[in-house]
Amino acid sequence: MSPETKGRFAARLESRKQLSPSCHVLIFERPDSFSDARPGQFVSIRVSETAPPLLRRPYSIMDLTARSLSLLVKVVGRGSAALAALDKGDTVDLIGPLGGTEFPAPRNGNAFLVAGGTGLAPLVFAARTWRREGRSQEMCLLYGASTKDELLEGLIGEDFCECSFSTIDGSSGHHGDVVELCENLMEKGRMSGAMLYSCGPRAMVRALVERLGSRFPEHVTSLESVMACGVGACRGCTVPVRAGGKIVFKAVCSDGTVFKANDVAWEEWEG
Amino acid sequence: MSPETKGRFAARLESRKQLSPSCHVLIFERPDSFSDARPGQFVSIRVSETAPPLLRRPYSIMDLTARSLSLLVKVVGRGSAALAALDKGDTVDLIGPLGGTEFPAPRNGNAFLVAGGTGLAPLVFAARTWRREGRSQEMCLLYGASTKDELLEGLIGEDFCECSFSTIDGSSGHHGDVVELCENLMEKGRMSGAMLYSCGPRAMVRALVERLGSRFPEHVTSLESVMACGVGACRGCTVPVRAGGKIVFKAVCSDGTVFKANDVAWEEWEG
Amino acid sequence: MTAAKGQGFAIGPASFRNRVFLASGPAGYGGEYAGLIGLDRLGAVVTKTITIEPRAGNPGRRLQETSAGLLNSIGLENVGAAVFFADKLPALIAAGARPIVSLGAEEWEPYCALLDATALRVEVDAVELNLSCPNVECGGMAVGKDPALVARYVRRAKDTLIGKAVLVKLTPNVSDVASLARAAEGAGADAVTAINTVVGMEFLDDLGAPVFRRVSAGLSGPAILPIALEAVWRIARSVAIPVVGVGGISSVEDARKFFAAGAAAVQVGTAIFYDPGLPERIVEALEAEGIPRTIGSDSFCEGGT
Amino acid sequence: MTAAKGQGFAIGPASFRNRVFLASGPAGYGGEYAGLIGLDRLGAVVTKTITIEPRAGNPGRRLQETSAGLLNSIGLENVGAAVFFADKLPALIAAGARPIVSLGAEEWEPYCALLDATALRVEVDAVELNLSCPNVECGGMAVGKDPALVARYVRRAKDTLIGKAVLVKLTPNVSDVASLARAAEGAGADAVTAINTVVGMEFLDDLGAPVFRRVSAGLSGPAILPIALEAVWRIARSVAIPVVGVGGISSVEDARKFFAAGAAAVQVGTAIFYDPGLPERIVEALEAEGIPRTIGSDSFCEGGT
Ligand SMILES: Cc1cc2nc3c(=O)[nH]c(=O)nc-3n(C[C@H](O)[C@H](O)[C@H](O)COP(=O)(O)OP(=O)(O)OC[C@H]3O[C@@H](n4cnc5c(N)ncnc54)[C@H](O)[C@@H]3O)c2cc1C
Ligand SMILES: Cc1cc2nc3c(=O)[nH]c(=O)nc-3n(C[C@H](O)[C@H](O)[C@H](O)COP(=O)(O)OP(=O)(O)OC[C@H]3O[C@@H](n4cnc5c(N)ncnc54)[C@H](O)[C@@H]3O)c2cc1C
Ligand SMILES: Cc1cc2nc3c(=O)[nH]c(=O)nc-3n(C[C@H](O)[C@H](O)[C@H](O)COP(=O)(O)O)c2cc1C
Ligand SMILES: Cc1cc2nc3c(=O)[nH]c(=O)nc-3n(C[C@H](O)[C@H](O)[C@H](O)COP(=O)(O)O)c2cc1C
Ligand code: FES
Ligand code: FES
Repeated sequence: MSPETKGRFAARLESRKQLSPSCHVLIFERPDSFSDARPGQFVSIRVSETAPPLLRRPYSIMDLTARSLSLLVKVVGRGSAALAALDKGDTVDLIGPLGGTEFPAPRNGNAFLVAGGTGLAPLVFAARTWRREGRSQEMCLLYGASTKDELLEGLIGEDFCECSFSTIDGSSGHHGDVVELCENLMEKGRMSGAMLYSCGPRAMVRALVERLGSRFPEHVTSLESVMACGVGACRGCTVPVRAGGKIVFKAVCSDGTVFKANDVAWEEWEG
Repeated sequence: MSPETKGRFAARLESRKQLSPSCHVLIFERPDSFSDARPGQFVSIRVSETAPPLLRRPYSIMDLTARSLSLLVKVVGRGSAALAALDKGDTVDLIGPLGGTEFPAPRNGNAFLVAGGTGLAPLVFAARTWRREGRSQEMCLLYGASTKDELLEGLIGEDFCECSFSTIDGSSGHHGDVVELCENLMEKGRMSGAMLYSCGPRAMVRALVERLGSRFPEHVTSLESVMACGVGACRGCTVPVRAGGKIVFKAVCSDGTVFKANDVAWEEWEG
Repeated sequence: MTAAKGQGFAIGPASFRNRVFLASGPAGYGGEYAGLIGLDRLGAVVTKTITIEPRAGNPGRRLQETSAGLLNSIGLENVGAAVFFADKLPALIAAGARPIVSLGAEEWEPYCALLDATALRVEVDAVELNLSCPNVECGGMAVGKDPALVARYVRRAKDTLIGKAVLVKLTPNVSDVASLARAAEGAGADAVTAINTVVGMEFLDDLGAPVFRRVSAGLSGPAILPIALEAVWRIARSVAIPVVGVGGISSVEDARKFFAAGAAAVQVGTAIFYDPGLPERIVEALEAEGIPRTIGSDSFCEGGT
Repeated sequence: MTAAKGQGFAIGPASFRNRVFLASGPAGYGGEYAGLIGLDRLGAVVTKTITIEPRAGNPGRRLQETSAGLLNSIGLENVGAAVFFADKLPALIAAGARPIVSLGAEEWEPYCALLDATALRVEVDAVELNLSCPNVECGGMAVGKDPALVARYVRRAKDTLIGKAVLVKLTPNVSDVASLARAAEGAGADAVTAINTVVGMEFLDDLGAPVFRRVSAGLSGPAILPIALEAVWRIARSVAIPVVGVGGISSVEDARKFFAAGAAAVQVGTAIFYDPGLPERIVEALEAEGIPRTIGSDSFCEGGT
């Protein structure tokens, strides 16, 4: 991936659909000359030129086709609320594709994709990309949400050979978190030799590493961090990563978003 | 007028009508317990709770009936643009009525009301109020705008016995400014003994005073100034006024908005 | 957050029903906001700074909005001590408010005269010394930037105003606001208030001239909240007397931050212009949910001066 | 406004094609913004401050938005002089940019080593001394607050960097920024840059702790524009060397204000995060409409210090 492919565009909203109390799918017309993107890459959006927030907001690419760019937006504050209030035909100032690493395609064995909440977005893109590339590996989704209403089943489609769900309140699927779901599948021997891909709340990914890490040497995860530039310039979005016995700070936006989950110095990572 | 009558309300927009390229009439439902108001009083509106501008925006009361409160809003910046984008049913946070002085009703003789641009608003309220009170004096309106499109003839109705217009570009009425219109009428002896009421751009009112002042000892004007509190507390909106040989600062919001035009120290007034 | 054990508290000899005050200036002498702010619900109303003689204030434009802020150049316009004590203060007390009288530090002589006049007022049991107004020629911020002058002005106030609480309001426009707080404490101040406005300027739209005749003006509002918070944090870790936090508070959440930073009370200024209900909402929130505890600084590797 | 007689100008021995620079920090070493900012259109790119050795930067969270502002606590993370000169600077020059190299003032020894390393670089003809970073333990702002230290650091730079322009970046977190500018000028600085970030802090949403491990951080963005403008106005009337204005520029209009205040050039920082096209738009506007003239201060009754 060459970072020079990023550009700044006025992206026009083609449709917006509310999928759950908090989540919306926004489908933009793919801007002319918007580069091809890889799973784990993202865009950053200037939500308003006249109202707060000041900074752009980063969103994972959930799909990119010849004609459209899809994002999954959960309303958590001012920026996301404004995005979820866009109407068809509105344009936003969007920079992308951003991100210097991608989810590597599964090699041998199957792929287990573990998603928490909106962490689903880049994993959907991964599964679709690999399917479009004609890869034969089986892709199994393990996907957790807080409650049934927030399980975005409509997004999952045909891309996965198998899906398991969990909800914290037990209203659908496994009653508990998605890490337990993984543990259960593993007990059944279902995951041996598989590659693990994850994206979700920091606590989820950390628990995956701490509870299952040793059994999944090949665990890659797409991280989030508060960002300003999104291009690796400002060094604001760093994550501590272990490298050669010491801890170095990597930029989530340009050294990531995809990292080897077992390399992240989770206990050192605040903020 | 007792200042304790002011209150803070969530005022609901009943209708909005664009009258000219820049001007809109906003009619709000009169909030319960919104006090009666006098001509020259105003309201101050918090345009948005989430977006700039920070400060409230002051608007003259153009009419107040048992059921409705009308304002005239010219779009000149962010605040007024947001007001002009309100939809029927939207509510705004509105404080009023504000202002410690009013246009005194005409005593003897007739009343000449000189309006420039949106300065029309408080003069419309004055004429309507006096007509409703059954006053018999004739009220003549002299009203200037930049161009025909910005002459808000629709607002004038039956309240005035006579109206003369001027436009800077000559597209309607007298070709020139409204001060010349006054001078012309005066030449004809039409204005002797009359009271003069004015509201408009500072340069207009100043020119009225400097060119006609001596012949109009009874000239009262409603002034504008940048405001913060609107209630006389912050001393931010002051105008220099001559009193007893020296200059004192009066608060437009609470010592006005209506002042004796000949008392204002125009040459000292910046900002 | 700790549960509210009652909201009352004391600063030196003066007690307050709660920890939410109106800041000096925006609310004038208080009465102007009657009907919009329930003055009797607040811990205190710090009145507009007065001087011994009336002051006309600054000529020219006095207000300018900025991004999330407000510049003002009022120039301490006030009615003077005599009219204040005769008219304004009684009206404020009659409205049920609990006043803290803000006294302006001008040159030494008029300042002393103002202290002497205030000493006689039995109805005044708390004053705030404004050593930090950026909008006047003499005294004001010039006093507030010099620890030795701060100490001298505070000591004179304490010596004169026997039995009254003396709060000292500090300017943020200095290299080390904590050293000024320590100077005030050392001279006997009962509390410090931080911060006054931050010096700034703006131009007219046509760039033909600065907005303000005095060029510089004082910046307030949400823009300065992080600056105020940092000053309060720093001061609260440098002195033992209470710190009253002010600067940019625009929501209940903002007020809580100042308590977390170490403030004993908060003041609301600019926000009353757009949200006069805010001070009462803060009172209610603190009553309902208690005063947020101050964050310990042990675990943070703070920078040097 | 005066008509543009060509946009080029000089600071000491260094010349620039126009008066619009990228500020040090937000744009990193420049290359990261390739494709989003036309670096070859700008007067200069001030590179991220470097130190002689690489620095890892601060642990914990590094960014927090505030009302119309941004707090950062990057802590001068940088690749160190060797990698900078070997990799980053050549790439920036290859991209057509005109660099000004920002040098960090740490303790005296590493600072001197950095100057000595820089002196050897023929491709560097302009440096900006960052005497004002609030986010590091030693050096940084502590140096920038003391006129004597400023003079010492600047003199060493001028003595070492023969034939190179030396800009000195000042902190606003002082009582009198003009006195620091005079100290820099007296020590031979070719220009001063004002301002670096304003010290501030914020709390996490749950108020459980400050956002930043070092507690204090640096405030930038539109919130600080009035503060920066005032500093530039004051400095421009205190020194004869050019002043480079920076702080909160978020529109072409904002940039014009700095010229009106007396700046010879402007820098854009935080705004590139949300509007990377802004620096070029300012260039175009100045080309089309000229550089706004500086407002004379004769007619204004400015406050004393
Ligand atoms: C690389 C990347 C990809 C992302 N992809 C998606 C996505 O596909 N779908 C999606 O809904 N969200 C995604 N996010 C998170 C999204 O950027 C934040 O939810 C958004 O920035 C919040 O903005 P706001 O103004 O609504 O919230 P704010 O008002 O800024 O904050 C509200 C709350 O959200 C928290 N928050 C703010 N920024 C972030 C962040 N970056 N990560 C986590 N929490 C944050 C704040 O701490 C606060 O508690 C992604 C973030 C990154 C860095
Ligand atoms: C007592 C009073 C009564 C008013 N009545 C009316 C009215 O009935 N109808 C109406 O359209 N307007 C009226 N105004 C003016 C109105 O308040 C301003 O137009 C409005 O505040 C501009 O806000 P903005 O955010 O749109 O403009 P901004 O973005 O704040 O400013 C845009 C431009 O308008 C100028 N401006 C800002 N405030 C004022 C002001 N108070 N007076 C004049 N120019 C200003 C600015 O200098 C700037 O050039 C009144 C003002 C006062 C003080
Ligand atoms: C219009 C205005 C007038 C002010 N007048 C005074 C004053 O007379 N005395 C004083 O100590 N502070 C004065 N201040 C400063 C405020 O008390 C407060 O310290 C500052 O505005 C920061 O708080 P805020 O952001 O909540 O307004 C004034 C502020 C404003 C906006
Ligand atoms: C993320 C970030 C990093 C910065 N890093 C540096 C730096 O390395 N050296 C420096 O001199 N200034 C640094 N600054 C300060 C800017 O150069 C500038 O002085 C300040 O941000 C004010 O300008 P602005 O409001 O346009 O951003 C940094 C600012 C930000 C926001
Ligand atoms: S957001 Fe600037 S380096 Fe990642
Ligand atoms: S606006 Fe505050 S006194 Fe008039």
